[in-house]
Amino acid sequence: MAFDEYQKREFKQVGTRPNRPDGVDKVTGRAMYGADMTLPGMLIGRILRSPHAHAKIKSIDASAALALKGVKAVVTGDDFARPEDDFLRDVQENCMARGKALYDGHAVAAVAAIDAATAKAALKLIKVEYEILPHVTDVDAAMKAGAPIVQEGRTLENVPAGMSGNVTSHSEFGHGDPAAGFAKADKVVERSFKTAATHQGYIEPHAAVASVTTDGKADLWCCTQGHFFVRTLCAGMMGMEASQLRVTPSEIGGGFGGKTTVFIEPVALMLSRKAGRPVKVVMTRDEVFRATGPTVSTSIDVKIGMTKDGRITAGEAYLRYSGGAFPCGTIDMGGQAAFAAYDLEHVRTYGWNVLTNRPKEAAYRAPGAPQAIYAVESVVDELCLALKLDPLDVRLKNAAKKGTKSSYGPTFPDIGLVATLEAAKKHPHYTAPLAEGQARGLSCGFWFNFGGNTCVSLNVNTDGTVGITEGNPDIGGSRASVSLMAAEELGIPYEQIRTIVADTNSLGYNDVTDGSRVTFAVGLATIKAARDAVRKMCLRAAKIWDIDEEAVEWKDGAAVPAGPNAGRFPPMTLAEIAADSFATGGPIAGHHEVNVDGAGVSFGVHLVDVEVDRDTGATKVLRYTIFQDAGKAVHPDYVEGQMQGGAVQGIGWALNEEYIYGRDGRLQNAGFLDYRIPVASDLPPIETVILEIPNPGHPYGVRGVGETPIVPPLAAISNAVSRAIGTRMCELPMSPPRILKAIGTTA
Amino acid sequence: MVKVQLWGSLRSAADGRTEVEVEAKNFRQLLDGLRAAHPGLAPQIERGVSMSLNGVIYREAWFTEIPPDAEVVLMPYMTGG
Amino acid sequence: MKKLHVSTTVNGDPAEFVCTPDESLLDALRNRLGLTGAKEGCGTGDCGACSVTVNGRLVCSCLVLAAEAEGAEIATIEGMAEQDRLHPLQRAFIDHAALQCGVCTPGILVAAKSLLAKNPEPTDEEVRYWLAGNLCRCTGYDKIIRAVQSAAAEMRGA
Amino acid sequence: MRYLAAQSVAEATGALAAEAGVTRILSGGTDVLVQLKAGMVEPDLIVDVKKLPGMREIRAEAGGFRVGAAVAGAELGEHAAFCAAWPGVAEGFQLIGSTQVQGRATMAGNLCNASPAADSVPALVAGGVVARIAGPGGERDLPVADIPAGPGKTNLKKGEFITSFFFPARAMGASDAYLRFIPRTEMDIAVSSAAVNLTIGADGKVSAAEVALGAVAPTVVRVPAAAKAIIGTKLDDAALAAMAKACEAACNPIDDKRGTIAFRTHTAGVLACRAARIAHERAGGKA
Repeated sequence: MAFDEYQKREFKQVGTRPNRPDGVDKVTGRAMYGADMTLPGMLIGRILRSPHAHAKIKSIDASAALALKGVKAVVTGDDFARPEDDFLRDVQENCMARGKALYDGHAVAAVAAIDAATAKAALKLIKVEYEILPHVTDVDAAMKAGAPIVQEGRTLENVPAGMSGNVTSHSEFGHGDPAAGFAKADKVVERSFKTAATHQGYIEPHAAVASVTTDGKADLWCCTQGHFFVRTLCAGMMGMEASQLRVTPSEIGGGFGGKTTVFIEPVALMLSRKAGRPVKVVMTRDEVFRATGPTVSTSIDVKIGMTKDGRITAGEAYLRYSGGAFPCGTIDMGGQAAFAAYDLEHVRTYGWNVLTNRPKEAAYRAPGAPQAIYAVESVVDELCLALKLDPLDVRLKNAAKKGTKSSYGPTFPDIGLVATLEAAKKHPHYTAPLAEGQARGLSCGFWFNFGGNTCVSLNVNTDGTVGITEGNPDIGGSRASVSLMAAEELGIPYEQIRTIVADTNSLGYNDVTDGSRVTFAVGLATIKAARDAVRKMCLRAAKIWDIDEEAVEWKDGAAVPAGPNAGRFPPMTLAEIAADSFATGGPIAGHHEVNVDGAGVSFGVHLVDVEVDRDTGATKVLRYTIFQDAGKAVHPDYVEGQMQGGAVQGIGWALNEEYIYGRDGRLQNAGFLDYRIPVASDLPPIETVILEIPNPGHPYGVRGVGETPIVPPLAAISNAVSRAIGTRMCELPMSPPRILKAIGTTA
Repeated sequence: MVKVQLWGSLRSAADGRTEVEVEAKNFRQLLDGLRAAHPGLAPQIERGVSMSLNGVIYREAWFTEIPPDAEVVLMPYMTGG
Repeated sequence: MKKLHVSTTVNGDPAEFVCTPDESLLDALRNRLGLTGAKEGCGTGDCGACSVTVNGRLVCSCLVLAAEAEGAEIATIEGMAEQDRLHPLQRAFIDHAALQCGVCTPGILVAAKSLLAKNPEPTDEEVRYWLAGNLCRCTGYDKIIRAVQSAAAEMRGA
Repeated sequence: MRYLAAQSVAEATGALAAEAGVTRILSGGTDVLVQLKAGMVEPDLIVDVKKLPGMREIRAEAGGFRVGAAVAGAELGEHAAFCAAWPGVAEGFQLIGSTQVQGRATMAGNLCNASPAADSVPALVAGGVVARIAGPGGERDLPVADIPAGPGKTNLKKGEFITSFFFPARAMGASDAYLRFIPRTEMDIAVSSAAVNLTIGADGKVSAAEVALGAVAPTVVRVPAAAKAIIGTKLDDAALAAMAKACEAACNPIDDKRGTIAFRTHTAGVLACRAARIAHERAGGKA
């Protein structure tokens, strides 16, 4: 049994907006984030990074660093055993280079010293002899014959012969015969797009404190989206057994996908093992940009045909993604997501992943989808303009719905796209007047959503309160949602429940907090754990009343006789059952362990008004409205928060955020000054409209909501800007110089 | 027999087809059947595949029963942010 | 590097520490005094997560030398609540769900308090510009602006 | 590294002159601390000049103002009389960084960091503001325009630092304005910028003007030809077009991560015209 069917019900607590349990700690500065942890005798670790985009490491001489007073250990790639597993080896080599530095910022050595100043001084004493190799950072250039090869021998069997050695994988999705579809179109538009790599931009840099002892045990505290995965990766690299490595997640200062892997954690562990003392490693912001996981950079061609009345006859996309210096599978997600919003007879996507001398991509909210959907939604908008059709009507006419064979294969069950489009159409924003120089854009967005491995324990305390232990770091208010669902199921007040995120020894394996899975999957496991506890409490009541277990049911937080034949007993509350638990068989707990499937896809539609200054190319976002299907909004405040936050990240991506590499292959803007994430004054209020089309795969109908909202802003804003200036923009970000160039003001 | 839809780039590993039939009552048997009938699919199955069964995506779940006439679509194993 | 001895006042209480001459006030607060409420998001004054006030003036503590704290009055997030009574801004941030991960929250609260001391009735635009140096990546700022305005109204007695 | 909180000008200049190694002045520290953090500079001596007498004062002098070199942006912004007389200087200064940075940043630091994109400098140059410099040999005055020597370089000698700026008395009908282009609304370094300082005569026409551009050359540049284009006019379209052209001609920018040559050149002209209109309106001019 993998998932529970949705059953319509009246909610008493789910859907309300109580205060989050971690709120006071976070507004008083008490919450402990990655860098806030300190241990007795702790050393400070720092990492030496390659200044070259691509270079052979001929030698590393750390003798002078080791001779410096206060330096306790130096680690290089040679300290790690070479993992046999390709994936693990890539993660390890990304944490610490071996033989070759593959990008500017690639770690080549690390030191642990008594304080930060000594560690910094020691880095300067490490002599690395490099042989600089030709590099390539652009995805299209890397595909050309004769391009420098980033890593040899990484091409999968599915790549057609004759392509550049940098192409690591190929995928094709879709159905029908696009050529036949294009033949039926009144208008066919074909466009090429480029999108820059962007960074998740979490405000908290990566931080880890490791303590390895001589008996082979280790403790690791770090900010991560998935400490069980951290344990798997680190144990693999350190040659440790999982049971001996306990990983405890700190509060996490943002992740958005970027903290779903490891960068410094194995380095901290190895330094601690060699130094025999606890070691803390905290990245600087410069290191975060140069050496963690930005998104793929892309180059995309899209071709779509449409009839005069707005029916799409065929769609085709060629997607070239680069996930940096190591193979990455994000291209598959892009290829599957590109046309997901449309009901198409003929659709095909072709994708290639390409190696470049850039840091290894990590996930970022709906990885791979924003870029592909941006290109598709831009071409749909251009067709609407050319055929003088209303862009919302066209999307409604072609919208995927229940029974549609999706562009990636499966036939959709109940989905909320048509409902979100209709909500957008009747919203006053859609018909609000626009002034001269202003324009409106819109785009659909989509994400698959995941379930995954999940364990939840629920302990009933003798005073009638409940403690919940779950294993997914809370990146957006999930402890509040989990408590709410438990409160709903148990029938006790939300305030009587405390949910914590526990370490790797306290629960079975939990997948990473990713794929918008937590409210869905942890919620489902929580509901099941609560039901498990309820069953046990009913059994205790049955024993006390001396009636059959089946004759007891749970209602409004109390055991009650199931019917008149069961006997006449007053309800026995959770608190009453808990109070007697020692005498009735011992403490009461519920738990549930499952690999959850049945996550429902989520669609959203964004509307945006912009104004472009034709003399400077500056774009001002005037009004923004989000419509999204949440299945069931457990805690609407945090659903809105996900929608608003995702949209604003997308706005940054559309307008200003980009990895800029110089000719020397070095990252030019490794800081918040020149990697420009939106600031408060850049933005209007972000209005949200939550729709609730229940997910049949969850007992409360919940769908993940975290990722979909980053998808539509790219095209919504590009469509608005293109309409405002009368020229189609085909590259992200639409920085002011690019807009002026497109207008023709500057050559 | 279960009809399994493959994604396009698996065509070359499945005798040029994107729909194949295997005898299977559950996801595990389906994977075993695919591997046996089309050894070229083995590398991708090793890397990871998900299965969509009547529109619901399963990332692992060997023992998920596949009813007769079910729509079965093979998908790459999904990872995300 | 020879260390310096610094006598200062933090959240109204006397505080002393030794520091290196090139150490930032942020590092001294976090590592010498154990006040980890101020966060280092960038170390270059671009994110505002380390906001504190020095002699009543809002600053990034990463851009102040610890040695400059000599004789100064420092206020940090740890001093914002009065014993067990949260400041209206702190309550408003919880009530309006104006935080998600919360790592930028201490800096934003310190900055917002400083704004309301200077301008008890700011427009939304004034709040947005005042807080432009406080990056938040989770919320899109919408709920933050609402929370600041709600606290401002409460503090005006409205 | 040593840190010295100097108690007198003589102590500061003496320590700076005596130090054989690398020295840095700490006034607001918003550039110096960033450079320290990045390891771009490893000073042997940092001299904190904030506590020197007069360094944080704004006082009337000879009908104008003398502004201490360590006056922070937020402090200057709170001085109503100064802001009324020199709105362009005040707005340029206050555009630097965030509210937090404004609590610390100083014009002297902004000037001596010697970035061509320094936001406070174009209006100081256009305003003919004079810096007072203390040094081992005593005091000297130098126009702000003569202080930057190139990116990251100034014409100050060893042991010298700025102690104050003198803003001359304002004529009737004089005002100024500063505009910069940045991709966001705050927190960026100017991609291009322009300051215009002008006076409107009794005939309603511009009688005197100075134009200075930022981020379009190795230093902030004065553009006399642009000033000439609007002198004797009421800022009609033709005058502004001629001004924009003169500005573009004075540009010698670079392509970098923040902007292209073409973009900087074009927007410098656009901003100069817009700043001129604002200064004109502030000075009481009517189009």
